[in-house]
Amino acid sequence: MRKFLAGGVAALALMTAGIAQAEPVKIGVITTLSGGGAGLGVDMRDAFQLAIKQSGNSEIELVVEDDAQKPELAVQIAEKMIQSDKVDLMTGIIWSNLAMAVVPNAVAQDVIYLSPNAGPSALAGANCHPNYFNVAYQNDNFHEAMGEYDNKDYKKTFILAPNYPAGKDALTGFKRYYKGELAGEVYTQVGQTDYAAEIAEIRASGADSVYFFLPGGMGIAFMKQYAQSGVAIPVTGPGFSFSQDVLPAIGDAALGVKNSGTWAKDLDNPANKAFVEAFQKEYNRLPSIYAAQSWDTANLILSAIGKASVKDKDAFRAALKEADFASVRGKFKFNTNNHPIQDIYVTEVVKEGDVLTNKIIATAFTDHGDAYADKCSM
Amino acid sequence: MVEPVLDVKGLEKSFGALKATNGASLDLRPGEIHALIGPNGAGKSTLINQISGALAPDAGSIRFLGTDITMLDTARRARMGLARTFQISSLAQEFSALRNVMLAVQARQGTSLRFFRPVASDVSLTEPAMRMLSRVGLADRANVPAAALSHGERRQLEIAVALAMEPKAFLLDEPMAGMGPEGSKALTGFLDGLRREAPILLVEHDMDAVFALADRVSVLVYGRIIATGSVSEIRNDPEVRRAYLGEPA
Amino acid sequence: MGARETTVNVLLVLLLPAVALTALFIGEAFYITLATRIAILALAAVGLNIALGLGGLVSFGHAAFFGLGGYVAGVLATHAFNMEPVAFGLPGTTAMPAIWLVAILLCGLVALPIGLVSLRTSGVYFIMITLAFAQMIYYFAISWPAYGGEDGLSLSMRNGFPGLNTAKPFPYFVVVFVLLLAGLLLFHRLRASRFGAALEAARQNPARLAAIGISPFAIRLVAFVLSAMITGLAGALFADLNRFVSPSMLSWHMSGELIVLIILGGKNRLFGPLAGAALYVLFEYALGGLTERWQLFLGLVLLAVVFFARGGLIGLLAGRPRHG
Amino acid sequence: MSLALLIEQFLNGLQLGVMLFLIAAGLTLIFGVMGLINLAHGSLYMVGAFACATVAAATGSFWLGLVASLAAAAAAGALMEVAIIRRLYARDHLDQVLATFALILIFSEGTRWLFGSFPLYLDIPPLLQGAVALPGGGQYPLYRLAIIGVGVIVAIGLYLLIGRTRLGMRIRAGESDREMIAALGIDIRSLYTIVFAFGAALAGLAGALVGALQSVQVGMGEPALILAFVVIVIGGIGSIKGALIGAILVGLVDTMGRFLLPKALALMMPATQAGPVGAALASMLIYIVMALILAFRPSGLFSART
Repeated sequence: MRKFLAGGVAALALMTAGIAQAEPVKIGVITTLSGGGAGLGVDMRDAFQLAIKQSGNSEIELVVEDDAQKPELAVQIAEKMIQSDKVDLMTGIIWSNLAMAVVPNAVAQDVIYLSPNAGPSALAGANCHPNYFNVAYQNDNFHEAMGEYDNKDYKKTFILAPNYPAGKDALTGFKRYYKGELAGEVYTQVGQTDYAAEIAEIRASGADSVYFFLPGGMGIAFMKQYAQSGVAIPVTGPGFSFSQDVLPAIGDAALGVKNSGTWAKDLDNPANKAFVEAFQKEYNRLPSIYAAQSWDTANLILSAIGKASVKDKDAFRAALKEADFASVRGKFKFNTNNHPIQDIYVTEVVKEGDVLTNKIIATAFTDHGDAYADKCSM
Repeated sequence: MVEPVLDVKGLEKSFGALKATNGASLDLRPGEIHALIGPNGAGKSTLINQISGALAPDAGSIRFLGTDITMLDTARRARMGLARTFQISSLAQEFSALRNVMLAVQARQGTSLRFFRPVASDVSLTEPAMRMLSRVGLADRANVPAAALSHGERRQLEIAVALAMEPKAFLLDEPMAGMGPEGSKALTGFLDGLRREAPILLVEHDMDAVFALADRVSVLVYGRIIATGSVSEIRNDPEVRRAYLGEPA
Repeated sequence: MGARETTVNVLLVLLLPAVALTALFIGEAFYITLATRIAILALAAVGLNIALGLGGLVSFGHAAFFGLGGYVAGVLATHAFNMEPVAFGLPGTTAMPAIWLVAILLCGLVALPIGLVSLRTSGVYFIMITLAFAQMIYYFAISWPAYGGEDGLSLSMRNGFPGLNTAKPFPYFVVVFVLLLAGLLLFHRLRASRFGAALEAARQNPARLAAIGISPFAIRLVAFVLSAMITGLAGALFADLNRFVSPSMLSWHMSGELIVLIILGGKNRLFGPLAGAALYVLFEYALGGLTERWQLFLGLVLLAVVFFARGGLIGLLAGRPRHG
Repeated sequence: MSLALLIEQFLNGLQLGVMLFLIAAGLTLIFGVMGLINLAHGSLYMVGAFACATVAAATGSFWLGLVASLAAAAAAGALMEVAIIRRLYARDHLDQVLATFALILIFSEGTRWLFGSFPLYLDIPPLLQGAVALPGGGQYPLYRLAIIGVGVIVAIGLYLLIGRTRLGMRIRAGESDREMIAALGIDIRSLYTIVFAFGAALAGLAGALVGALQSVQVGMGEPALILAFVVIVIGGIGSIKGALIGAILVGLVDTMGRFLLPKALALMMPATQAGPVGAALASMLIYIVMALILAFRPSGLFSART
C-alpha cells in the first residue's frame, strides 16, 4: 500500500522536535484516483496531504487508496483499513453512493469518519451517528440556497437532474425554498451525454430560468450544448457544476452563470488566502471546492489532535465537535447531527485573465443547517 | 401394399432464385435399402436436411411412421426414430468414441436431464454403447477422442451412434465417402444386414455399393426425382442415362 | 482430470481456509474478509462457468443475476428490519437459508425468460443480448427509488445463520466456503453427468446433438438457468459480506469481471473460477495498494493471459486438460 | 405540444442516430471484415476526442484538431492492430472480448497518465456556432445540423468506397472468403491493418465531433461503446446499412422515449411520479427494443454473415 509519511522529512522533524509531539495517528483516505471521476479525488487528496505536510506533525500517517468509484471496492478498502491498518480516522470519499456503502459499517465499528464531500440525507437524519462528521455540506444545501436566491429574479423555473437519489434530493432541496412556478421538472438518465431533447423542451416550456444538477461530465456536456443551442434563458446551478475542476472544460459557456457554494477562492479571510496561495504554489493550479473542503477536514482533524487523544474516542469526538479550527469558509460549526452550520453563498463565473473562476456576489443563507437535523436523535 | 415408414411428398425449397428442391417425392418401405443418387449439386444434401429437420421446406409434407413431421424440429424427429449420419463431422470431437455413443444411448433413453450420477460408471450407458462399438468394430478404440480417430474410424463411429439410437429408419449420408476399398466392402456387408433392423435411405456416390445394396434407387436431378425403380430399371432408364450418366440418348 | 491438476486443485482448496485460519490466529481479520471475498467471487464464477465453460455460452450479462441475488438479501433484510411485509403479506427475513432460497429461485425465474429469448441467438448476438438484458435491470435499479437507487441499500447488520455468529469474519467465511465447496461439487457432478455430457456436446456440435434426439436449446436453457441460480446465490453472499448492495453489482463491468475470473483461472476447469478469483482479488489488493495506475497493469496482465497462458492459471500449473 | 417541438425532437433523434452511426460504422466494418469483436473501439473514440482537444487548444483551430483526431485515431488503431489485434483474428469471441477489455483498461489509464484526471476543453468552431430557424418557429443548432451532414457524407462515402473502389472490392472479398483473397495474392495482413486503421479513424472523427458537444474525459468511450454495440447488433453485425438504420432507430427511440414517455405516463399517474418512472423506462427502452428485435430476428435486421 502507498503510505505517505507526511512531514517525515528530517528537516521538518528537527524543526518541530522542540514541540511536544502528539501520539501517532493513522488516517485512512479512500478516494477516487482512477477512472472518469478521478479529478475530484485527486484534488481532495492533494489538499489533504498539503495540509498535513504544512502542519509539521510527523506522527500522522496517511493510508491513501483508490476506490475507482466502485462502492464494493470502497467497502473492501474500508475493511482493510479498519481491520488491518487499524486506522484511527477515515475520510476521503467523494460520492454519496460510496459514502452510503462505507460509512454506516465503519462508524458501527467505532471508527470516526469525516466526510470531505458527500452528505446524503440518510446520514444526516435518522441514521446519524456520533462517529460520523460531515465537514462539507448536506446534499440538499447548495440546491436550497439556489432555490432561495432564484426567488429574487425568477418566477417560472425549469428544473432537471439525473434520475437517481442525489438528483431527486437536489430538486427536493431546490423546491423546499423556491416559491415560484415550475415550468417543468425533468429527470435525465444517469451518465447521459446528449441533452438535445431536454434543451428542446426547455426552449418550448416558456420558462424564465433553468436550474440543473448534473455532476461531472454530464454537467459539462449540458452546459456546452445549452450554450450552442441558442436558447437564451438564464441558467443557475449548484457549485459542483462550476467548480474549478470542470470550468476549463466548459469554457466561456459558463461565463456569468450564478451558482451556489460554501466556498470561493476570493472569500476574504486569512485562512483562505493562505490556503489558495499554498495550493497554487504546490500544485500549480487553482484549488476546487473539493480541495477546500478537504483542507478544512484536515485542519479540523489537526485541531482535535491538539486537544485530545484519538484513543479516547469520547474526548476526541468532543474535540472534533468544537470545530475549533480556522476554516477557509470563515464561519463553521457543527449542528446537533454533526453536519455543518455555515453560510452559503451565491457566486458568479467570471474570467480573471485567461482563467475562469468564481466570484462571490451574494449570501443566500447565513448560518444554514439542514432539513434533517430534527430526525437525528443525537 | 404396406404403409411406408417414411413418405416424402412434393417438397420444395428455394434459396433466393435457386430452387434447390423442386417438388421431390419419395418413400422408404419397411426392410428396404432405398438409395438416393444424383450428380453433384442435384440437391441431395438439401433434401436430406429437410427430411432430418435441419431445414424447413417451403412446401410439401413429410410423414414418418404415419405421423406428419413436417413441422417438428430435428430433435423430435430423432426421438421418433429417425437416425441420420453426417458426411464429415463427428458428434463431439473432444469426447472419446465411447462417450459419443453413450450420448446417443442417453438420448434414446430420454434421460439427459439427470444431473448427478456420473456417466463414466453408469453401466446402463456404457454397456449398450460398448456393444454398438463392437458391432462396428471399434471396441478397441473406445477411449480414443473422436478428434484422434482416423477418417474411416469416424465413419464407423457415425454408424455406431446411429445404431445406439435404435432407430425406426436410417438416413445415411455418404457413409462410404473417403473409405478405402477394404472398408467400403466391410461396410457394404454390414449395411446389408442392417436393413433387417430398420430400412435405410442411403445417399451414396459409390455406385458399386449402391448397386450391390439397393432394393430401389431414386435419381435426383435439379431438385426433382426423375426416376425411381429397381437397380436394373434405373440402369436402363434412358432419362437417367441422359441426365445423370451424361450419355446421349 | 490429470494427477497434476488434482494436486493443484487440492492445494487451491486448502489455501483459502489456511489463509483464513492463519489470519484468525494472528488477529488480522481483514485477510479473512479477503479470503471470503475470493470464495464468493469464485462461487459466482462457478455459476457462470456452467454456461460459459461447459455450454460455451458467453453471457455478458451475468451481473444481472449477481446483483439480483444481492438485492434479495438487501431487500428481505430491510423489510425484516422495518417489520414491513415484502409482498402479498409475506414478511422479510434475516435468516440466510431463507434468503438464499429466495435468491436462487428468483434468479432462476428471471433467467428463464432471458434465456428463452437470448438462446435463440448465438455468437456475438448472444453476448450482446445478454448484455442488453443486464443493462435493462441495471437502469431499472438505478432509477427505482424504493431501495436506494444509485445509492444502493445498506444492511444494518449481516444476516444470520442458525447457530453461528455471522457478524464475525471467521464464521461467515466458513459459511461461504462450505457453499463454495458445494458449488464446486455440483459443478463436478454436473460435468460428469448425463446432462453435462449433453451440454458439452451442445457446445461442440449442436447440429449433431439435435440429430440424435437431444434439443440443444432445451439443454442450454436449463444450463443458463442453473448458472444464473448459482451466480445469484453468490450475489446474496456478496451483499452480506459488504453489508451493502448497489446497482454497481449489476453493471456491465461486473459481468466483464466474472468472465475475466474464469479466463484468468482457466475456462472449463473445475477450479478455474477459484484460481481466477484468488488471482484477481490479489491483483486488485496488491496492485491497488502499490499504484493508482493498477488498472493499467491489470490490463497488461490480462493481455498476457490471452496470449501466453491460454489455459489460465490452472493450465499454467497443471498442463493441458484431459478428456475421458 | 407544438409541431415545432416535435420537429426539433425528431431532428435531435436523427442527429443522435447519426452520431451513433459514426461510432458504429467502424465497429461493424471491422467485425464484418475480420470477424473481430473490439471492445476497445470506444478507446479509439476517446483518442480522437483527446487529440482534437489538445491540438485545438494548442493551435486555436478546431479544424486542425479534427485532422489530428483522424490521424491520431488511425495511428493508434494501426499500432493496436499490428501489436495486438492481429493475433486475435483466429481466436474465439471470448478471447477477443477479454483482450480488448484489457485494452480499455490500458488506454483509459494511459490517457489519464498523459493528460491528467481533469476533463479537457473543446468548443465547436466559430463557423458552426449559433442556431438556424426551423419552420414553425423553432430553432436548431447549426453544429448539430453539421453533424447530420457529416453522417450523411460518411454514409455515402462508405457506400461508394465499398461498392466502387478496389479497396472496397477487397473488403467485400475478405468478408466472403478469406482464403480466396489470400490465394488471389492480396496481402491480407496489410489489408486488415488498413481496414482497422480506417475504422479507428471513423471512431476518432466521431470522438472529435462529439467531444465538442460533451466533455472530453477519460471513460467517455464506454457509454458510446455500449450504444454502438446495441446499434450494430440491431442492424446486423457487419452490415454498414444495418448500422445506419440501427443507429437512427436507436437515436429516435431514445430521444422520443425521453421526451414522450414521462408525458404519456403523466396521463395515468401523478406528475411527481410520472417524471422519474418515465425517465426510468426511457433509459431501459433501447435495450427493450434491442431484445425484441433479436427475439424475432436473431441475427439483426440486415445480417451480413450468420
